[in-house]
Amino acid sequence: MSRAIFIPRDGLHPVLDRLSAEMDVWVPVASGPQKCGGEFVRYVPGTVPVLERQSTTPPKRILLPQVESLLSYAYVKDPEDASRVKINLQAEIAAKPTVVFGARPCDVRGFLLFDRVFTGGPFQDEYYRKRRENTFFATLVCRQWDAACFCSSVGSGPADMEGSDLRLTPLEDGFLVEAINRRAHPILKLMGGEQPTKTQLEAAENLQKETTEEQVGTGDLTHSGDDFRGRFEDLEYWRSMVSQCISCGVCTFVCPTCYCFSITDEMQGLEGERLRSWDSCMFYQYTLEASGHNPRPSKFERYRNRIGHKFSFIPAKYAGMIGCCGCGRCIRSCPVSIDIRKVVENLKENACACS
Amino acid sequence: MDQSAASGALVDSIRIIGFLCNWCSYGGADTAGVCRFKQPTDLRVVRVPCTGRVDPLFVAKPLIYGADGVLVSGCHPKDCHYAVGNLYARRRLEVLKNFLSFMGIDQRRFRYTWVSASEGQRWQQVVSEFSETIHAVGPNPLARK
Amino acid sequence: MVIGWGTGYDPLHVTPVFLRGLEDVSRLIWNPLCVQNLTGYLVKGALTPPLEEGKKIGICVRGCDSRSLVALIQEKLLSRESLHIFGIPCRGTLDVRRLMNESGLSQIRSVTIQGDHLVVQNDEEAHRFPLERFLARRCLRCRHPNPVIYDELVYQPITPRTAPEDAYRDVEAMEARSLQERHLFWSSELDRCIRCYACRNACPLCICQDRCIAETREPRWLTQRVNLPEKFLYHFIHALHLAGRCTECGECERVCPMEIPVTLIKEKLNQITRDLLHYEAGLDPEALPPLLTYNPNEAGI
Amino acid sequence: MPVELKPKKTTVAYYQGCSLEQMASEFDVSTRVVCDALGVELVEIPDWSCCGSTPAHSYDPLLSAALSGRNLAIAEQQGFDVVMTPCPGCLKALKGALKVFKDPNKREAFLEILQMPFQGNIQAVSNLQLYFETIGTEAIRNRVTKPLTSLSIVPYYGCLISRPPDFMQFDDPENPISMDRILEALGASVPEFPFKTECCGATYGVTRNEIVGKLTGRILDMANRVGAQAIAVSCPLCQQNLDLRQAQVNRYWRRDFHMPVLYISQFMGLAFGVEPESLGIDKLFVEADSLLDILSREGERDQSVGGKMA
Amino acid sequence: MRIGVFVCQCGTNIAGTVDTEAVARRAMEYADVVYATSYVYTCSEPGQQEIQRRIKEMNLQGVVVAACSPRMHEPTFRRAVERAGLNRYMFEMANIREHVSWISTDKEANTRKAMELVHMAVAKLRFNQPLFSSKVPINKRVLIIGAGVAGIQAALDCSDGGLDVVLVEKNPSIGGKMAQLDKTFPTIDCSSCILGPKMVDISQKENVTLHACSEVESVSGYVGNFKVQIRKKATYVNWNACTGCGECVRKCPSRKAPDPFNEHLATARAINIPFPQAIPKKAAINRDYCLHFTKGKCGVCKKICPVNAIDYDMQDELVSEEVGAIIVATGFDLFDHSVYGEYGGGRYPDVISGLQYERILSASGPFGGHIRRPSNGREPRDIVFIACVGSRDASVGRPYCSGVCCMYIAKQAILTRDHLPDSNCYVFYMDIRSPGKNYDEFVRRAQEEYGVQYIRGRVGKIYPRGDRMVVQGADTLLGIQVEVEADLVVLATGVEASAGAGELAEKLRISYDQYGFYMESHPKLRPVETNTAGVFLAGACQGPKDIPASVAQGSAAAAKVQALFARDAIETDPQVALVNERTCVGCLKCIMVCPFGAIQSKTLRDGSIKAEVLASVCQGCGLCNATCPPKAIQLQHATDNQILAELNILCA
Repeated sequence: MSRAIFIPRDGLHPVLDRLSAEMDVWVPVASGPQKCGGEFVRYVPGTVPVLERQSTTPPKRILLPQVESLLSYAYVKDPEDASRVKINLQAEIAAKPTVVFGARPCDVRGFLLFDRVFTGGPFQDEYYRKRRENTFFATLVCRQWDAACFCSSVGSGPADMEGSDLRLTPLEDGFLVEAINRRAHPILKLMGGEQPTKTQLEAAENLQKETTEEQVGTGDLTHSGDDFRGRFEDLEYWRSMVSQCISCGVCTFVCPTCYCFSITDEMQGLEGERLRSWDSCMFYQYTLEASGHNPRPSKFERYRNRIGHKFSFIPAKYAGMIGCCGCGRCIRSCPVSIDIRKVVENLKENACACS
Repeated sequence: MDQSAASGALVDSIRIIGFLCNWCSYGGADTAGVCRFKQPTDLRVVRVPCTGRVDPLFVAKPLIYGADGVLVSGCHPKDCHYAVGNLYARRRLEVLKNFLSFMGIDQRRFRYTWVSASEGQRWQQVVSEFSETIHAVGPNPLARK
Repeated sequence: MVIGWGTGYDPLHVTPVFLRGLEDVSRLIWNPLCVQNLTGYLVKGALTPPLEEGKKIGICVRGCDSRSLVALIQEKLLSRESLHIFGIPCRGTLDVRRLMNESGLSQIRSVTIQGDHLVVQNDEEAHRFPLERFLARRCLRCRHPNPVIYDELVYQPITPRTAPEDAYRDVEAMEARSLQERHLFWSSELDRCIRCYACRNACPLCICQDRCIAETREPRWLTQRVNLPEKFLYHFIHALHLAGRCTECGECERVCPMEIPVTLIKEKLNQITRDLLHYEAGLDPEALPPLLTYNPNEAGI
Repeated sequence: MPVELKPKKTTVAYYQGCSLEQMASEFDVSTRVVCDALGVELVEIPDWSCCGSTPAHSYDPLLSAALSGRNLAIAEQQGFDVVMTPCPGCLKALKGALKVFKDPNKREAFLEILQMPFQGNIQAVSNLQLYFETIGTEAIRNRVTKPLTSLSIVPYYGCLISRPPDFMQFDDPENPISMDRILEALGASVPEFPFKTECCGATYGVTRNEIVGKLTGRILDMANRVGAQAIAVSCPLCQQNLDLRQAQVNRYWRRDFHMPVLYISQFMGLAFGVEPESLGIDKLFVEADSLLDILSREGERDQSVGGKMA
Repeated sequence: MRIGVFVCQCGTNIAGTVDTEAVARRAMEYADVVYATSYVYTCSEPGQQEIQRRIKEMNLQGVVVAACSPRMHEPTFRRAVERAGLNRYMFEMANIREHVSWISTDKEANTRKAMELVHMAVAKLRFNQPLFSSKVPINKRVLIIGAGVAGIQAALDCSDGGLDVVLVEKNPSIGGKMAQLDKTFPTIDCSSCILGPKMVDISQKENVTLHACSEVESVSGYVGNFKVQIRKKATYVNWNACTGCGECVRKCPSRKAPDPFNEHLATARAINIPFPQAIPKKAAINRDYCLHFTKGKCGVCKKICPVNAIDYDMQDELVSEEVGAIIVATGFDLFDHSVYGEYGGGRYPDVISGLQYERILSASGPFGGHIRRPSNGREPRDIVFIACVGSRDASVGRPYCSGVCCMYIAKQAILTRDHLPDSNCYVFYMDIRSPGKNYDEFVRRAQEEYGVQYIRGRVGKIYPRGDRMVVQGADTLLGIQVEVEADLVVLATGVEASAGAGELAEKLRISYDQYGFYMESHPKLRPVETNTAGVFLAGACQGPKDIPASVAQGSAAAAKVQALFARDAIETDPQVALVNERTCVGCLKCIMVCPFGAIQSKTLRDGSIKAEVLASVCQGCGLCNATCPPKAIQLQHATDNQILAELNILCA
């Protein structure tokens, strides 16, 4: 059995149709009235994937939905004594086999962190784990990067296939799809497609090689922990870097590596649901304590935390892995164009604080 | 007169919320009851001190979540127990009324009006007309859970 | 301190700058890529350190931004005396996202304005675009290109692009659709909302900020769910809180990462307040927003 | 000698209407002369039509509006933003058309009948309004060469010039003063005249002239009592009742009034030194010879005084 | 929370068309409900006892009664639960009688509706909080603004009741319009003879502080604790020294100063005492006419004053007073008849206002009580009175009836006929409004005994003929036009709100109508209260009034103040707005909309600005709550969460 197939450009639909008949398939599509943005949606026949550019939101929600019900519960009154109640709990974890088709290396890199966070320790997050085990990534060798991209600066690169199951190499007239691990073989089989020609294989190999050598972004941001700690109490530094921050949650919500969530009970009468939903460390409410005290009262403490989390705390905890995949979404979508690279680079003591 | 009996099953699904000010319209509804003026049974009354208390969001929320109609009624302008509460309400609710349909919510589902404590008859008429309107418009497509 | 615009991470992207001394002045730029309304920084406790009593702060404003200032002064959230306003007559700013998307440009070396054209130089070559082609939607309907309040006018005043009667053509186009179509439209648009609150936080008049009822549980207007009704209600809250106050700077729409036309909602409310209450926000510093006042003998209601 | 100021040239559309074509041609003639002297260019509305007068608006107000609307629309097309008419009846019709146009409930029907483009960016004013508000008494005073110093003249405004106040938007409805001030600027003495706006009987002159006889008689009597030598008017119908019917009045009251009734523009013309013939003064029924005599004597005296000085 | 639900059958009033048992059974399924029952007459004594018994037995923390309208029995049940130890606000009512059983006979639909209403009540109750009223001490001093007859009466009544009174009058003397009047209807007694003793009383009361020539500058605080700034205008005479001897007035060389007390029919000296009975009887300088101020020389008064009271350097002085209540008695102004062009527009000296005629009639007036024509000083023979000048006339923006004119022209006509028996008096009137005690009899006497000719019709024009005036009008009873030649025409000029009424209203945070008259709290039941707690109205500032009505209101307002002051503290209704300082963003929109001025701003130690509700002033309308963007201000007992809980039952 072959480890690669070729899908001609106009042959994408039949492949995805076949795939989606058996499992959930997520593809990036263009969205918005101007069709400038993009997001991952569940493929149904007719959906037009847009693989030529990075999506606005990453495929994060496929494995970590913005809101999910962890469990539902109901109080049941004792017929003898209405003041006595017992609680019925119900928890269901649905995890259908899923293919994420057309993600980019940076998108997938986010999940490498998630794997550590949700399934790496002694406590397994069953909700995430079950979905993760059933999900396959067919990842593009990325040829489109812009001024906000910096995957090479975080130790990755546009052809980095870590965490992916299939490699999609865009060629002149179609895609070469290769299984890069064993679990991907059934998926490849399901896709069907054509046998690749030698020319195609060679072209793909050249492209992969060429791409691997590309440097996307300048500098290296992977060893910033000490610099961060040095700047921790330098409030003037944070002011000079992020005074323009408006404390919205865009950067965290579009970030493939941000996983912070909050858990709330939503109850109506005697029934309720326990919800897990994305939260954002950029929000005031995020660290607001019940007493009314807030340890991170201003945007500076909050932004500092964001940087610290990604470039200092996570590498300290997960053996040097940093909490940033270099996708550049936080830069691109920031309403005031804050550049996270600059904030990290300038942590170095000699860098001009006020630029 | 009793429409709920006449129009059968559909009635069950129609739910109208009424915000009534304590001083005039709640009294007017009481007067209508004391006079045994028959009215449709779709209305559920929320008593508020003044129509000025009715944030337009109190109207918007039920309509978004699937209520079929919202009725706000207070003291006649210049007769407000709090002097001017209903004059503020009039502006805010009129703006809301003109806004709803832009967002795709049928503005006939919302009405605001003035009924004094003595106007039992008028209350009966307001409720009957509004109920009739809502039945004609039909259940809110933003179906409730 | 003076708040203005400076170059961001690439020549196409502008970022607000806070000038703290004379040496910072060289960072200041003005061109059609200066897209942010800076007036929000003056309120919502966003200034750090907060402005000292009796001290002035300088701010650069375009026509639309100046209306935000007027609205904030009306509501006594800002005092005119504390401001030194640099007014900039503005021919419109660009929709950078659309520019990048439609031009397919990525590695940009420099951007220059040559007359009515934008010249973008990337690695390979220079691309020339008529500015008109990429004007932001908010600018296409601009009626107040000249600041309505200022201490210094930086350039010569210019003629408005849009006649007042043409102000709400986008609203009118929407209203030409059927009720059901409008509902489908908003359902599909708002469904993309990720509740990142960028629209709210970028709005200079959304003064609740961290205390927004979209987030608080006391009182509890919204849940953590992200279903459609919740998204509708959130946008109703945003819009209704701005009714009669919104100055149509269009920031909410510009900053939305999901490209939801949220300003359109506020435009409708402004059209209503104009027609019903004969009020246009952000023009007269002495006026009171119409929903914070009343008229016993209301005409037209 | 005051330096003669050349007022800025003002150009307005001119609507004389039918009265000024025939019965009141002297009003037309004198108005044109005076406006010319004051530097106002009157441009007659090309192809103007009748305003419909009383019959039109009593038959159908919309018809009346459309008839005048046509004249306004033509003037607007010509690029004017002001139409001046000396006839209060015509003015009422023109203003009525604008009122209908501005009424959102009637506009559509109005434009449907009109079948012409019309923006409503034009206003209608009377000759008095033009003199008093646009030109101003100061400019008029500066133009006077033969002041009416020895004349005592009362102004008679009639009912329409300032009323209804909301509609006409000019002068005080009960005690108008525009003509008073103009006459004063011409040098005349203007006694307090309580019957400035009393009814002259209007068109009853045709059907029941005893009413006009009675009412107009009171006006003439009061003018007499306050020592007026002449009456100034600015309405063809007022002029007709006071002048043409003075003989009827005399019969009714068994009196012998001989009170010249001149248009304000005729007085202005005289004071500006225009020959009486060019002002149509010879058209009056109650001859103004006595007035002209006084004026010419005055002029001679002035000259002789001037001679001495020289 | 442990909630008990009591569904009332109200005999068959409810049970006839609602299955109350089923409603009670269903209520058991609602969250927190631990007890539910149906009872025949819940409001009866045994019914209330049943509730109390269950509260104790079941340890209930909240009670819902589904019965009649809360407007009927909410107070009853609140007392009942309170007796059982619950806070009275831990109680909710569902109206299943007036809003359910009485308006439909469809038992199934009614029962379903009643269930939902009970569910809503339970859902709301789960968010209820115990509320407690608070007490605010009262400063038992009263400020009275305006010392006309209404203000004087209020001041005397308060003073007699032992209260400290601060009386502020903008003119140099108290007495108001009544002091200008000659006689009063319908008794024809002398105005100054009956008012004079009261004015003297004021000057002699030890607990009355009088500030004449003074105006209220600003008002802050709230019921029980107002702080008032009073501007004492400079009179350039030290009133502590001035004895009112009048020597300076007699010697003052400037004689052309206006004389408002005589309605400008005469002139006064630049230093003047307005009238002989003035209280305080002190001189004051009009600096626009004083030669010392205009020309820089003179100083006669300073030289002549035996007590050396003249002080040309005097400045306005601001005085602070603290009071617990305020009575506004600022009176009225006379309509300015010059807007009537047809009556000469003020150009004819012999066409005068009613108050001018009053001064002509008065013995202390410009003609020493002899009736003369202002134009030539001769005695008039034919006098015409015209009613409703500036009253009942929408064309001058005065559609209301001034109430007093019919009576005062009848009085003036009678007095005229008394003074000048040979004179002819004519009255043009629209209708005769004479509803007071002995009023209509009085008008009839004018017509029948005094031969005053009443002509029913409007006057269209007044014009001079020779040196007399011709009054041209209609006699609508005869259907003819009439002309009367007159020597003097008296216009029954109407009453309008005093100039500056709106400005004062804004300082006091009370409302006024479109004509500037102050709004009473309720047109029938609260005629002297305003919507601002602790501020009361007396006299014509609230609307046109004659003397007895003004005096009655003065006493009524005084009684209201005494009732308020009878307690040592004010107990506040706890159903008021409350600010959550944690979420308040200090935008202060609540202050902009509060109709009662019940919200003020305060600055916390960290410099942040927050709104603060004055619980004793708040009336609980909830407008601030609806306005507050972050909903930091919540109306207690009708909070957002409580209302949302009710809505969630219906549509979540």
